[in-house]
Amino acid sequence: MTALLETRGVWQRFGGLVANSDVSISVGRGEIVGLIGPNGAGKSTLFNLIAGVLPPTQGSIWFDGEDVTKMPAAERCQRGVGRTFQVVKSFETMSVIDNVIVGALVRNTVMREARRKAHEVLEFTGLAARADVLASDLVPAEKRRLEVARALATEPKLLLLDEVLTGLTPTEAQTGVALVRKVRETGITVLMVEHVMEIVMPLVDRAIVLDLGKVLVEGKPADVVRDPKVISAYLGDRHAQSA
Amino acid sequence: MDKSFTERRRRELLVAASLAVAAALVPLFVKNPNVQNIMILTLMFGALSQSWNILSGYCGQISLGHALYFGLGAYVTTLLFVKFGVLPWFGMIAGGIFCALIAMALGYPCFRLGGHYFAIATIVIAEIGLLLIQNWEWAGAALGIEMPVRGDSWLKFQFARSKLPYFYFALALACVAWFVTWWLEDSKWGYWWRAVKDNPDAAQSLGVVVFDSKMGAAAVSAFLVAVGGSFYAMYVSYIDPGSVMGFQFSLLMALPAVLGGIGTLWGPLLGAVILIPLTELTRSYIGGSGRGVDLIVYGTLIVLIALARPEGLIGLFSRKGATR
Amino acid sequence: MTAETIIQSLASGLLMGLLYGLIAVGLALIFGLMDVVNFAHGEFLMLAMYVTFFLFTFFAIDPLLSAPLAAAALFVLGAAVYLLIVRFAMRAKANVGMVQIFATFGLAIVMRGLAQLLFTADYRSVPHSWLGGKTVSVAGIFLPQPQLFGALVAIAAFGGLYFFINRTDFGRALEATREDPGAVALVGIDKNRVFALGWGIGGALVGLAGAIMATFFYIYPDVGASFALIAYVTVALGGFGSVFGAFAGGIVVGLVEATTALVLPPSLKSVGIYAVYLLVVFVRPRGLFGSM
Amino acid sequence: MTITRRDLLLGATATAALMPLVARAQTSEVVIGATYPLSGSGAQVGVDAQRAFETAIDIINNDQEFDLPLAKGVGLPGLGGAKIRIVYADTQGDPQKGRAEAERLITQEKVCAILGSYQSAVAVTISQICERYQTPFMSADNSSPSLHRRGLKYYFRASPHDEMFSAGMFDFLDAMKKKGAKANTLALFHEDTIFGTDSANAQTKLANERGYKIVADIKYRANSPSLSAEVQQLKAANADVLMPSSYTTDGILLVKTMAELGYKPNAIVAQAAGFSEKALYDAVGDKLEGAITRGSFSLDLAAKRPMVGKINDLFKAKSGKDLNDNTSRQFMAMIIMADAINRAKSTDGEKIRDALAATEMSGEQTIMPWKRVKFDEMGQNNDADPVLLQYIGGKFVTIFPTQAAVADAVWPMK
Repeated sequence: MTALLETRGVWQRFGGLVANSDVSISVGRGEIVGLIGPNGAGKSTLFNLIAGVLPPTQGSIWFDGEDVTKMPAAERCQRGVGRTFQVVKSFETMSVIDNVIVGALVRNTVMREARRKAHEVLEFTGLAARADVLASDLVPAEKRRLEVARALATEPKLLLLDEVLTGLTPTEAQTGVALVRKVRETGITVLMVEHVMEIVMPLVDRAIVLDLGKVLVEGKPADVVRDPKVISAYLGDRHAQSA
Repeated sequence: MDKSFTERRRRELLVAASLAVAAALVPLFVKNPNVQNIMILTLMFGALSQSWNILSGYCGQISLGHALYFGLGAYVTTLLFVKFGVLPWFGMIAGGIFCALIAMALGYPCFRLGGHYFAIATIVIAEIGLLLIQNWEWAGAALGIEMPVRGDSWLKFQFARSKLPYFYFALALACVAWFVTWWLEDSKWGYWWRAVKDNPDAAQSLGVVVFDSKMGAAAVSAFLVAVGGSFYAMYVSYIDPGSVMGFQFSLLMALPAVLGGIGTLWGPLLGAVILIPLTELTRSYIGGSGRGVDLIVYGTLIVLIALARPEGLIGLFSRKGATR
Repeated sequence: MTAETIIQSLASGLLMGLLYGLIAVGLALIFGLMDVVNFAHGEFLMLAMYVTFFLFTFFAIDPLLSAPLAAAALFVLGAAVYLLIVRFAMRAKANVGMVQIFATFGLAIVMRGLAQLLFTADYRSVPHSWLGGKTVSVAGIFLPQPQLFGALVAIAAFGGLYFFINRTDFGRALEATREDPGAVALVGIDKNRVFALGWGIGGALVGLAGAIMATFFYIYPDVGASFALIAYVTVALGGFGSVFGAFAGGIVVGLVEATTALVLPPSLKSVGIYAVYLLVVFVRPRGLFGSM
Repeated sequence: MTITRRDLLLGATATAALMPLVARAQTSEVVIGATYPLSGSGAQVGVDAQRAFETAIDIINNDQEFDLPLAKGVGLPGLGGAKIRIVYADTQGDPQKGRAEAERLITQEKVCAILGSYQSAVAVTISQICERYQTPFMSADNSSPSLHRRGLKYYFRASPHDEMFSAGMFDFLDAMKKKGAKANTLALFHEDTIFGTDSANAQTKLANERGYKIVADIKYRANSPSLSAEVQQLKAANADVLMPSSYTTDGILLVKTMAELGYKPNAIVAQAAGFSEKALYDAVGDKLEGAITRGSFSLDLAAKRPMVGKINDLFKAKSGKDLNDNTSRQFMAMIIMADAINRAKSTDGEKIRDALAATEMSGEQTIMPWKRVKFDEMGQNNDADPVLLQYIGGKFVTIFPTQAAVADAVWPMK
């Protein structure tokens, strides 16, 4: 069986800056994969390339056996790629349920169906009680969950989570972790980007560490954490931050 | 499964129907042509603003050049009638379709522009249209075109004194514009538009084709505005470039929606009901002095409403309405 | 079409363009500062022209001398408009842009009405002034002194503005507030004071423009309308928020206006301006120098 | 449909049957409407028009020693001394608003006739409404020739239209040429409005007919921020005669720009409008010494007809200005309308219309240099001759036609 997602020799340059160089990763069906790395490692760029925000300078991206390198984001969503945003991008003037309906409309053309689907997802993500609240009135943790709910409503095969657990209180993070597990149980493949290793390691089946735009290490979380290259990358990073 | 939602939708429809029936009965009691004229203009601008609201309120693409579609609608209908004898009823549809196509053709390059750049682009495109017609001899240029008025006729939609046919047409137009908005509000398009307005990036990630959304909104909006322009041409039975395509029309279309509540179902009508009689009455009863007092009163009220109810007057009625 | 005609067109266009830049730069400054388009900008210009006219008529002060007074008057007006109107229009939760457009649009109508009430609808003009009607002739090319002087003031104003924004404490406060109004509050800068100052300076600049305009243009309550759209296009062409862009935009508008009239009927010359604006933004969606 | 008919019937009955009774029995007041731009860019003309109408009403309503219809005695004798009251409406120069205001004046203010309207586009819709309500409309100062050619029964215009004006201008040019003046090439400079287009069309036609060469035909956008490109083209063409059709604003800018670009035309023969406004000469009079404009009115008439001077004084007391091209025509429109109402002995629209159609007023009974006032079947007075005035030493001097002239034309201008 082929991988659900594959990047083949992907490069991304912004002017003289190389954000990704020759990145080849793959995510199998049903996996939870963590994409980690220090600040500026090129995680977000790679994430955006996969989501279809912009095409890579070089290389190709394959999803579900199809070359999607040049496919715009909206079409990838229709193919089954769902995503969240690092900086939450709710539809602020719309209610929670309406936010989710936008996502549900990808697979449901009849409004009543879309609405039912949206309610299901809200139930699933624990936001049902907040259905009629304006998105702008949600607390940050709820907004994160709304992002996940919206993406789930598109019934994705692959869910891309961009630092959904960062910046949450420990309790909120716990709820978040539980939600991601629940998502995987429904058979959805998850690729999550996190900056802080401690949060994701217990959750993921496999971790890919990026540093300076390249894949540094790839493997089981337990192995990755112990890898000296990873430790030095992260320590260096912390060093740089404190300076 | 979502009872409160279905109920609200039904209630909205019910309220609208009752209002329409009530409005339809008004001319039975109000015979004064001046008041009838104000009611016609109110309904017309309500309908226009409702149509403007689809592109600018729901989809968030602020257009200050909708006078282009208004004027083109008026011109297509009038020219077809005067030059080729095409009845205004067909001319109206032709004008609508023509403007929907123009809106999409213009949208193709313009929808890449953001915020104020887009708004200014709409203004200058409308101005270009105005200048071209102003210099186009065949279309009457600056002299304009007068509809030959030859007695009452439903076929030609001409009535010498009676304002009732115009009133009911304007009412129908307002109802159609409202109903289209209502219907689209709970459709894929309605959700797409609001998503595009709030956050195009997020919308895209959820499968919304942002460009198509804007094109759809532009086409619907332009079509309805053009029909409004056709109506205006028949009602006034004389058009010239400045009086149907001037910048003031673009503002007059936006103003009711902004004052009533932009991007809301009821805002444009509410705004028109307040604004148009205000405009007409200040001009009629204070403007005769020739000292600009009418402008002062009118302008002050706009400023006060904008400051006191920045989210629109609809906020006075319901919290929900203000935010939908 | 002779070479002389072309050179004269370009020269006239350049001078007029710098003046457009001066008229528009206040608009650009205010927009850059707080994302607000002032729809009463043309009426600010109208008022500045009236101030100049009345100072000339009643006190025989030449527009050249009254220009600072007009600037001062408009500074006060600009700051007052911010403090009394725009500040409140900014409180809107949604569609702030539209709300302030219409608040300032309402203001524009009020100002026109007030002008008609107080100054009557009569057409006025400053018949004699040090600059008015005089012209410098170089090798058969005529450079009218009012526009020539306007161009110099425009260049000086641009230089001054550049210095003010980049070299003074208040300018830096302005810039900081523009970048992050929330953060400056933390370091003790009063956002409202900075914004009011920005509006004041924007007003003062259009005040200068008005004083110069008064030497060669007619004055009546609706005169601002002739310049408002040109000013908006100028600012957008240069790139919203870019002070330099407003000047570049002004020059482009002036030159395009002058050259379009060489090839198209003059009644269509603004079509040239509009077409160039569209071309520019289709290629560069943020105008020539817009960065945001 | 039935409602429509009933409305029409009701309207007709009300006006045709009831009104005259009411009028004869107890009208102490005759209401006339005036539709003008009272705000916006044409406001100045509208405000001046108010003063002109008030002057006329003063003369009609009070006992005055002028040889004008209705000057002597109080009010309208034909209606038992009823006085005239005028109601103003602001059109803001917009056809739709003009239409709405005309309808309001007729139905609500019960005016029996309407005068208007400065902008010809607004006159189109006002006259339409007047036709529908069988209420006479008189163009006091609209000069578009198309207005009276629409087959309207209730439309009247006592003053000349652009074709008559332009013919007068070309008669003058012909006469000048005969005297050996250099006037072979013309430069037309006109705004892109109805007024400018009509004027230019008439001038182009006449120029072709009478063998003049148009070396520049410049149509410009009204109220442009700059006219330098236009003036350059005029300068390059360097015609013998510059013929501007511009309102005050553009007129001022035109003259200033000409001076700035070093263009001194050989002669200016203007289609009035801005070139008959005091404001223009206040602004740029020093550069217009010797400029010629056509006009409907000339204060020089005061020498032959002393009442012209006295009426001018009355008007000046109200407005602080001398009567000009517009205000004199507005004044006359009121007098002619009042005269017709008086002869109709009724405020019924149809009767007034018939009385208007039967108007026969000699030129001496007006303040204008006209032969007489008599309307043709389209409602146009063809015996209103324009005059040509030259601006000399700070005032206008009549130079053409010969019978009205008080001086010879100075040609070329200084």
